[in-house]
Amino acid sequence: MLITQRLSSAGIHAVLIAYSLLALFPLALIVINSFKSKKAIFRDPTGLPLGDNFSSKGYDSVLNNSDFPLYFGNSLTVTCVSLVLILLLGAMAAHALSEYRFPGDSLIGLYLILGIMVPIRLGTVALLQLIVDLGLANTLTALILVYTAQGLPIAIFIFTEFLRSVSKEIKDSARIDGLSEYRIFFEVVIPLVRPVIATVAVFSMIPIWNDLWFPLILSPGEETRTVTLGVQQFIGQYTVNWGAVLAALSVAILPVLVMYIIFSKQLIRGITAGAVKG
Amino acid sequence: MANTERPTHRRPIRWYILVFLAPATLIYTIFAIYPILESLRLSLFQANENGATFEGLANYARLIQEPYWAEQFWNAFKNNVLLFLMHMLIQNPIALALAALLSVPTLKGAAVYRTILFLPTLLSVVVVGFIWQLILSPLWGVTPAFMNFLGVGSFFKPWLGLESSALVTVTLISIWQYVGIPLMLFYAALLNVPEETIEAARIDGLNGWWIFWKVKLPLILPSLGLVGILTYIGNFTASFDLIYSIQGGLAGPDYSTDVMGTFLFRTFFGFQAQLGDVYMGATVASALFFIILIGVALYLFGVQRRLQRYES
Amino acid sequence: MATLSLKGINKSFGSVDVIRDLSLDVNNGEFIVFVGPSGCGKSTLLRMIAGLETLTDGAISIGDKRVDHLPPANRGIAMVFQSYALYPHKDVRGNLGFALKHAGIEKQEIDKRVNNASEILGLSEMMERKPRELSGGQRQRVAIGRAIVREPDVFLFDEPLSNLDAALRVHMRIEILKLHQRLRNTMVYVTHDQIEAMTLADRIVVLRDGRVEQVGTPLELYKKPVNTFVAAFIGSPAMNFLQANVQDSSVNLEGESICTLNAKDGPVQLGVRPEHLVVSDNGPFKGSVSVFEHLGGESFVHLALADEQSLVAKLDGEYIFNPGDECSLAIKAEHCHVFDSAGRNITE
Amino acid sequence: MAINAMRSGLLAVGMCLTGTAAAQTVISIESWRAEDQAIWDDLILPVFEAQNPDIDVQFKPTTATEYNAALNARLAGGTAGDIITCRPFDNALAMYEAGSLAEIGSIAGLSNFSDVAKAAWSTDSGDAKFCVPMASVIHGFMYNKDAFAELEIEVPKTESDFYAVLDKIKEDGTYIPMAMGTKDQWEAATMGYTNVGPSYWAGEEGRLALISGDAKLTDDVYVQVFEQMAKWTSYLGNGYQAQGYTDSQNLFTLGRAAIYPTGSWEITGFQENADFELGAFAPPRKDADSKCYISDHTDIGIGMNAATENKEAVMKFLEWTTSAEFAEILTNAAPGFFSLSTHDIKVENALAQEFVAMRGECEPTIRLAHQILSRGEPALGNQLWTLTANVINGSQTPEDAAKEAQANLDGWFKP
Repeated sequence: MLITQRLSSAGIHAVLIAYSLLALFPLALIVINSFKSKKAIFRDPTGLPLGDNFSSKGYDSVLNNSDFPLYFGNSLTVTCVSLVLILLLGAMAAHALSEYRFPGDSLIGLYLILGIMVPIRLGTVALLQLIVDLGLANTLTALILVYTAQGLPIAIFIFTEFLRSVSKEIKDSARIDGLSEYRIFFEVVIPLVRPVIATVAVFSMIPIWNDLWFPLILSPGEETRTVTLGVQQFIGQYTVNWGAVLAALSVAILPVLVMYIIFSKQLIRGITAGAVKG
Repeated sequence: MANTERPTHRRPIRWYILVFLAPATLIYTIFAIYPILESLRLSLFQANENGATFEGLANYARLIQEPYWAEQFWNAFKNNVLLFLMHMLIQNPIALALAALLSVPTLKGAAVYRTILFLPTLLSVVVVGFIWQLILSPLWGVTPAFMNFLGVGSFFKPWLGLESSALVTVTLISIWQYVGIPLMLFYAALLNVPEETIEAARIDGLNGWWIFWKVKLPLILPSLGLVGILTYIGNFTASFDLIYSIQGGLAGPDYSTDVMGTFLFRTFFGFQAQLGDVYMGATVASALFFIILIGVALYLFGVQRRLQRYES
Repeated sequence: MATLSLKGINKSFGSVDVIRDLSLDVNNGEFIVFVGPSGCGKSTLLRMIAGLETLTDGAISIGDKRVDHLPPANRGIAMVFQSYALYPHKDVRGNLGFALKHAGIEKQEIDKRVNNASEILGLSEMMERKPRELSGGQRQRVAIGRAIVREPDVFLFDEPLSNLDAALRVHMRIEILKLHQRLRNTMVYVTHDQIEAMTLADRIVVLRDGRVEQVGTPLELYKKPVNTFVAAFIGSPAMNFLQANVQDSSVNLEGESICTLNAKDGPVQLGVRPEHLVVSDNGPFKGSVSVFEHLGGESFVHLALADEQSLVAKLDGEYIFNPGDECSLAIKAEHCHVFDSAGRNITE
Repeated sequence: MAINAMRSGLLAVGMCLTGTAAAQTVISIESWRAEDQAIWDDLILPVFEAQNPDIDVQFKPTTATEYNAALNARLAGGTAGDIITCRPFDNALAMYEAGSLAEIGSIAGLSNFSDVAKAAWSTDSGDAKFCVPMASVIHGFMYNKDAFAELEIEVPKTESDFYAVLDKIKEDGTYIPMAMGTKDQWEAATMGYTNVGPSYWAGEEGRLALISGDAKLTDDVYVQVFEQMAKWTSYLGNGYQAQGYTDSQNLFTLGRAAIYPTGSWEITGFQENADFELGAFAPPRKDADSKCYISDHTDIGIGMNAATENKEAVMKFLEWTTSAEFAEILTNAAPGFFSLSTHDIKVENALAQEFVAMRGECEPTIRLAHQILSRGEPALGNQLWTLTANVINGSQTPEDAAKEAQANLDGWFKP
């Protein structure tokens, strides 16, 4: 009932539809142009992929490239395993921080969320050295570990804020019911944090899925390429195969889009549940 | 009662706390903190014939004194500040306005709008950079045709290529992509404003507009603060990807879109003819770290405290 | 079914002492209530009995068994929490049976106990519902049911009714009372609400700043509070305290003698319960009515006394006053409480 | 200890997985030429592998813009490939001095290269050599033959011809005279400044004079080049300030621009995309009497990662890259990248032949800023990018730009 007195409901819809068009138009252009030849893209960027304009060459070069399923698999593996680790380890740490008082607890809490502020990219050289020393160069494990480290601070921050707002009595109740601290975490806390899992997942997933930097440095090998890195083969020094780039990236949007739609409802509920309050 | 009868009341060591904390702390320390600390350490060294020698804060002195470095540093810093201000003054008000509209309880299809408005956030910068360059290009006619259609074609300029407008244009693209995040946070905060408070305000005779300004806005101030600090951090860390993919490593024209991120990238890894310098790179990285730290500290100890008074 | 004994309990958080050298014996089947203002340590004490907090010093025994080093589940207790603490992801049946299932009790036995509890509490209709689909009172019932199925030696209640609205609170209070009469278990109940304490308790423990102020039956506390703190805490509306003087073994207010007291001359505090005051033309408490509240069967008169002290009286419903009316009240000497300057009850 | 044990354990596992590891040595090539993947995989490497069945060579390019950063990080981390494609002069020299590139002077086939070619990948004294010269690229102009025929214009030979042609195209209005933008900066510097510059500073003479300190960038001959750039502005397309390199390419191949200042490296891409006939001409000479100069830039070399564990196989491969066989495959598989060797190679591509023909008429030189002048900070190479773009954009006068470049160079460079 906020601005209804000023703007009729139709007015609100008009504004939202206008902004939605602004959000969708470039997206539509991406998809439209992914079905066109390079020449058609530039000759007529807004034209629909019909008649002469139509070309599935982009998709052909992506889908017929036998490596792309592998790249997709790699991206999915890295993203999913990292997500699970971020969610599990983040929730464990957040549980410890919000549930127990122990010496240095607030210091450790501060330490663990410090990473929100600093991009790990700043430490690339030392990180690569470390990965090599551990014998993890050119493995998906390297990426998973780095993304987990990168995603943990925000996850811990959101989970801790949320768990602090949840009544402690339920855990006490479980203790009286005879559950060990570990089982309390898995049987009581995990179901409790379910509303914010979506929030954490969406915030962590996007940068992992779209990252180009760490695959390039840590795991550029043929076997471990991710989609974003795989797309780079279409970007030459002087010639760029834009049709293929757009096709590959259009396809690459799908998994995140699906995950987002799955999480979307929970996302708002999670934020609303007090997870991300000041 | 004899003392000897009493068992000691010292609590047994609570290993489970360690078990819960250790995995996250270990991975985070090894793969995030250690590499960054290593960078901080490198900033105290300089390369010479026999490897590198400890130089204390000499690199920092160079960064802010030697004209070559200082010019780039302050230019990038200035652009970052501008970027931050523009995000605060454009992105966040747009996000707030959209969130306010979305949170109108009688609105139909809010979920659809929400999904659409968040979509750009899911995209990778490679494709965002490409598509906006295509749209704004003076050559391929998307924007010029649109503006001609509206009858304002003569106002078209190659915005991305002009020193006066490149930074603003990049900022607007960034806003287009990332407005979804503050939008979600504001939206959630607005949903949390109790209906009774609003009803009370209506009984006090406030209309919708004033209810928003006088009641809802103060109540969601904490999330305004959070969005502010997230904008601040993102402005220093995430701005790199977009600017690099649209304007390239030299952040043209004439460094007018250069930010700390692109400056750092060039310094650390080198760029074309420029050779990489890990030590100066580490110095820029550390300077960036301290700038972010100062901002966050100001937020935590100044802004947040004041804001939270509204919570109760 | 067991006794509960606390011996020399101490608890400190860092340098703050929350419980100081507290000892108490609770009889088998007794309903004991801890009351006190917030921060008095009553919840901490209950949580120590439950095993959720460690002791700094002292011993707790349930029956003959020393329990203070045992984990909560092995102490033979069950606890009902203020926020109900139901598992949101389990339905009512799942919530009721959770502890038993975890303890490895046979399914048949679990079903029997769960069904029994749900019958006692009238939950049978809603066994498949999730907690978020229940009303506050129903949730509280499930929480109590969860305690019942465990068949504990001692029930612990931590302000179980304070999240309910007034009508429901009265209703649930009676349910708990009935439950106690039916089960005859030892129950320890924490509240800051003196009405709950008075109505439920066999014995009340009044706590302040981690110390026991007084232990006794509700009537003992009402009639013989050891100090002004207990006197003020028990009874509603609260006892009036007036500055008075002892002169020649008589307690005087504005020159009029109220009762006798064998003490040396000097200032004392006179405690007068509102319900003991009666209208009397020549009563010693004279003043003008500042506020008059009529409740139908009874009424409250707020009186401004001549020496700027004020007084509340609970009168029969037949009296009607208007603000500004003059009024004088009297009290029987045996209803007077007299406290010394330190607050100790020195009534004879 | 533990780490080493783990590492050898993983190595062992890795060996088992590759299976044939015992029989074959696998070596990989780092490169920025992502678009050459097919050429290497299908044309070049099979020939070498057929002759050396015990060696498996893999071509692993990184996007050109990230190449230096990614390669340096991988070198530091020890995960870089065995063979490294070298950028010329200071960039590769720095890698050699940092110990990343090995000395490869022992390769016999190096005698197949001229001293000029080898200079790009040798220390200043010439004592140590760290990359085998591979290919050069020639700057020049490409034009739309159909458009020229339509407007009845001749290929320009001199500066005045050149502007006459441009004026004519502009007047006609069908075509944008010249496809070039300033958004990517390097385009302006490489396609403009470096392309026509040698005609003014007299090629090698002017370049070496800067290095020896006998000349300054503020001297007339260098300022003149900036002045030319300022003159170009009026022949560029609308909104050239926001026109990137890809835009320029498309503008030209879609037939909307008549002339494209560029170099031989575009041949493959343009011949694939353009529907019209392409021609090439050399940068115009100053006037009819003066000599003609081209930038025949030593662009790509190939060297050995000093940390490689397959030194023998790498050396074998590098030796092979000095052969006539390699030179021939490369020249004709990647037309426009001309072998730097002295082998007599027949260039088959007609457009490439036009570029090679320029070598006969004009004096060759290399890009102005690549040798020595980009060794300090700020590097002259990057300076020229920004300054050229500024001059064309009109935000700096040619004199200012020259002054700034020289001042910055003076900041660190001692001739």
